Amino acid sequence: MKRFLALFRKNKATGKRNSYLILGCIFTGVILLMVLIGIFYMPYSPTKMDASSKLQGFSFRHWMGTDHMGRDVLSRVMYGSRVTLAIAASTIVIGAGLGTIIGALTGYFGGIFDEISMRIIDAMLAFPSILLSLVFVSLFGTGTYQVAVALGISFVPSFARIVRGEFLRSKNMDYVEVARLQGVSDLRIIFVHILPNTVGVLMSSIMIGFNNAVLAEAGLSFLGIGAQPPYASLGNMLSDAQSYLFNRPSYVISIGVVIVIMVLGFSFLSEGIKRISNY
Amino acid sequence: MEQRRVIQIRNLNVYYKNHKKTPFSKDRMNHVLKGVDLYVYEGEILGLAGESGCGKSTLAKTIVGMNKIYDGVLSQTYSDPQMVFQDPYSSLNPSKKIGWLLEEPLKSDKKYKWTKEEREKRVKEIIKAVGLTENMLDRYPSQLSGGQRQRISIGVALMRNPKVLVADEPVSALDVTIQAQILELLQQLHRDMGITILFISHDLRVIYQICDHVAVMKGGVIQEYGETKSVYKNPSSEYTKELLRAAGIRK
Amino acid sequence: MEVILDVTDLHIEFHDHDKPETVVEDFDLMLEKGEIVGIVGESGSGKSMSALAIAGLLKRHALTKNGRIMFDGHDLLTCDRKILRSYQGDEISIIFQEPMTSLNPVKKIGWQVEESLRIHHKEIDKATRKKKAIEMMDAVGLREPEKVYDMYPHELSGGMRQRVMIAAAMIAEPRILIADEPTTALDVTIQAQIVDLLRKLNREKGTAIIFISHDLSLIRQLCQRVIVMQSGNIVETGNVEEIFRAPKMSYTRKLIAAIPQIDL
Amino acid sequence: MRYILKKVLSMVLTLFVVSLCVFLAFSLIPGDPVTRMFGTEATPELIAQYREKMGLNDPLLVRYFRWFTSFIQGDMGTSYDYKIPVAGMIAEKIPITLTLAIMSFVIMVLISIPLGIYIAKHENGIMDHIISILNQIIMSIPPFFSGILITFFFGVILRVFKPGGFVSYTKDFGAFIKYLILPAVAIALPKAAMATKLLRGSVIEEAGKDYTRTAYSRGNTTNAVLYLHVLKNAMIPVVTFMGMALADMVAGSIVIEQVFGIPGISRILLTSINNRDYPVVEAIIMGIAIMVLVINLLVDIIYRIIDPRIEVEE
Repeated sequence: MKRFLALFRKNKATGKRNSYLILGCIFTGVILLMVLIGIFYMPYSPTKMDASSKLQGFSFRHWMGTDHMGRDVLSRVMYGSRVTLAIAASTIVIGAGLGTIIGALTGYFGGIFDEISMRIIDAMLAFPSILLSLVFVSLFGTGTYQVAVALGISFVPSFARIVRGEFLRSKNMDYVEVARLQGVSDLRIIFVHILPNTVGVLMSSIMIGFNNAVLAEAGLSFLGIGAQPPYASLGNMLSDAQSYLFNRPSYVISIGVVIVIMVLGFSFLSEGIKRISNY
Repeated sequence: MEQRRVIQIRNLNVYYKNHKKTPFSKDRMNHVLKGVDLYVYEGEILGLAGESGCGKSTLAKTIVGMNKIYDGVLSQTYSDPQMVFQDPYSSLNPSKKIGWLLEEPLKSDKKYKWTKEEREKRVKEIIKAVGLTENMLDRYPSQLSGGQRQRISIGVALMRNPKVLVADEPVSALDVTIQAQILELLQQLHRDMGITILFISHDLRVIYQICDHVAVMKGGVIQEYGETKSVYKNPSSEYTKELLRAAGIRK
Repeated sequence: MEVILDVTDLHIEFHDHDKPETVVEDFDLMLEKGEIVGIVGESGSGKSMSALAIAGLLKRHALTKNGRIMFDGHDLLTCDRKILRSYQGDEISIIFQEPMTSLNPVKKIGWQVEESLRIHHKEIDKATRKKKAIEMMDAVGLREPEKVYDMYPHELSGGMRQRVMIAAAMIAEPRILIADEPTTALDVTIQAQIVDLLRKLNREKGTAIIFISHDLSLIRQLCQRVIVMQSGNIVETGNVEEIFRAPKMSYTRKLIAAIPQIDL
Repeated sequence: MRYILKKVLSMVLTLFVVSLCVFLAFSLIPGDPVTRMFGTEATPELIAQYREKMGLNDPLLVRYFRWFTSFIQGDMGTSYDYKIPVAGMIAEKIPITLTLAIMSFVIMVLISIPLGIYIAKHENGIMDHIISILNQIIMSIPPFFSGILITFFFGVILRVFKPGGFVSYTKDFGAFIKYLILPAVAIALPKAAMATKLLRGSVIEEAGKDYTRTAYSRGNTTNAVLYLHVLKNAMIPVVTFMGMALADMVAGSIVIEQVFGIPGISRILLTSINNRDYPVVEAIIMGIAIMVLVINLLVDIIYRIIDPRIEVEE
């Protein structure tokens, strides 16, 4: 615990503070806190319309104002962030999970299975990620779960590639040869000997991947694919709000800022973690 | 006394796939070992000398069974030969503690099921045998010096009490004074445990110091074999002469 | 004899960790014209740091340097960078341990060999430059120099790359060549050839050589004088044969003892 | 030459796999295309008749080869909804999307290369810190939000830009380009930030390598070392990234076209995804995949020019 707190203080030797880590914790903390509170308590129901109070600005009653149907924006943001985070998290679980297993097995064993799966992965990587998820969405249909699965699958190739690369590099390292010589089974070599050594690379790609997932989900729901009205994720709300850019710019900007803080928080956090060793 | 041959190699040929293959060329195989004949006698240290690319590491890998595709005869009296590698930095898994690394060969021992107590006892025995103390067991490889790591690598190889040890350039990556200590350790283990060692090196001086017999290899062929002292005194092949000259041993 | 390089009280200290770390302390070296001096020591002895300091290659931040490195009336530690640069490659050259990484992978061999001429002798035209480069490559024993001229580093073997490094270092006929473990990464027979080549260049061109190695027996083959270093300090210095015969310090004795003795 | 040949072959192979995957994916999803075409008017006889006519009763692979050969001949099928050839529908939209992507690419290159070199050269300087933080922020703004911010700033506050005032390239090419500048900036900004960061890191890494020390030892100035030695090596990963970025920009313009009301392929793509108008979706996906693969091929060729180490290897 003491060592953990020391990460936030000034380094005695260099006199520098890991400001990326601090900002990352603050931003991520704010978003997580908002989502957590939202699970137990929201000021208004996110779907309750009120024709008498449309497009109001910031006020004490509605901290972030109201939208074009008179719904409370703060409550909707609380709900929308939850949806966005949940989709991003399941994307990473599917993408990194499957990707790691495929990458580890193909990288370690090689052979015909490797050739085939690499061809398919190359073909998938030939598509920009947003297009790939659009393809899957058009196959599975629109909706929250469909988008989560579509994004998850479209993230598999890049994780598989990274992990496969690590395994290709590791599988001929001396320590693996030593283990093989001792008769350690292949699966144990893969998951007990080699995998822990890829954790660094894997963690940083998960951090980056999580950000990409948030951005991709926001992009898809901005295009109207994903969570369906009246429930909405952040991208969806932004798309709605764009129409009222001239009437109430603060509506659009406040939602955009929430997305930016969410992404920025994670990217500062990952940058900060990367820098821990340097401070 | 007629000494027993623990490894007999006759007419051993190994081909490697050429990784730089081009779609239109036919020559896809590299002939790495070309009809190697070699005997290793029980309880000796046999030196295998040669420059990079001569096939000495391939021979080592074939003997310990890491290279399963070969033709020719390779018969061994004892199963489960172990190997020590050149680079003490890459031969220990960086994410595991020393104690774990030493214990692993016992967990995967197919001949005997070691209990936890037995494993711990053996780990302590070996760490002492390679000249280190028990407080090393809780450390990671990155916290050790090159010489200490090489001691651990030797320890890992010795855990299951092998009769044959193949050491592939075990001191080449070390500083000279450390080199001397590791050589001393190998000689001591050889004496105390009666292990047969195949010692591979490019350094003819080191081979002279610890080996009973020496085989000189070039281009996948054993150029010369004999008792170390007599080979150094009266080398018969041109290549051995050149090597000795380059090392400053012969004028 | 004429002294061409005079290093006195060289002191190098690193500052990139919590505590400042002294890597070289009180290093002295007097180099005479055309001689070969060896510096021997294990890793961390400061031998490479001293060499880099003489070649003017230590970075300017995160470390302090004290003492004097006098060459041609200038102190290379404190003089203007312009003056230092005018010597680098022209009067003082250096070759390194790893011929694999010391050459620029994306530039042709010829371009790299000629570089010092291009920088320091702008009066030489392109055709002459190429002619000189090919002559030099021939002199260091590269076969078919015209062909090698248009090749890239990855197409050459380790020994050939080290020859290219030497050709590039020698092309402007410097007064001093610093060889920082030039043979450590090479096979023994190639090693012997490179040592022969250095001896030949020293004899024919009169270039003084500072030869750095961890291998005392190699230094014995090439050098007249040797400096023994351990953890940043000079332990012993003197004639190689005398040191072999009667080492004064215990560390030198240990180093000599670590060389396996051959008594044929 | 053999290298290029090999890369072309590999591209064709990948294209083949891509087309097979796309075709299979869209053939195997539930729902009968004929029923989908006629909607409620479909009668069993009509369905049977059209199935026969469209060759839907043939084996999958036969249908694939028929689809693939007609596709490369320019016949991409007929839209279910509009009942017109797909090729014609997307042919007039592609120049818009492609222009937008190329403009974004140029903007990215113009910003990131000088900036990356500058901050690498002044590593840990004040500008390095400011730009690094700015980069991190810009990378976190999704392009559609920066598009909205740009519209707001230039359209609502400065009034120099008329949102929705798109001019077709057939009418006035100059006005067309002018309208696309701001959308292109919105697409380019995050990519430029990433490229700057990558180039900075790459230059710093290369500057620490042994050959840089060799270059200094021959009396090169810092600038000579940077421009003659380091830069070409440092560009190798950046070229790869920029190739990927160009491919992403083609796809990224889909979102930005929505924001700025640009009638590129995005509108047709989204409508057809929502309406399950599969021939259109297939054609657009294949079209983008071909563009991406051609870009990859170009990157591989440039790569080969920069880095002589790349041989024909497997």
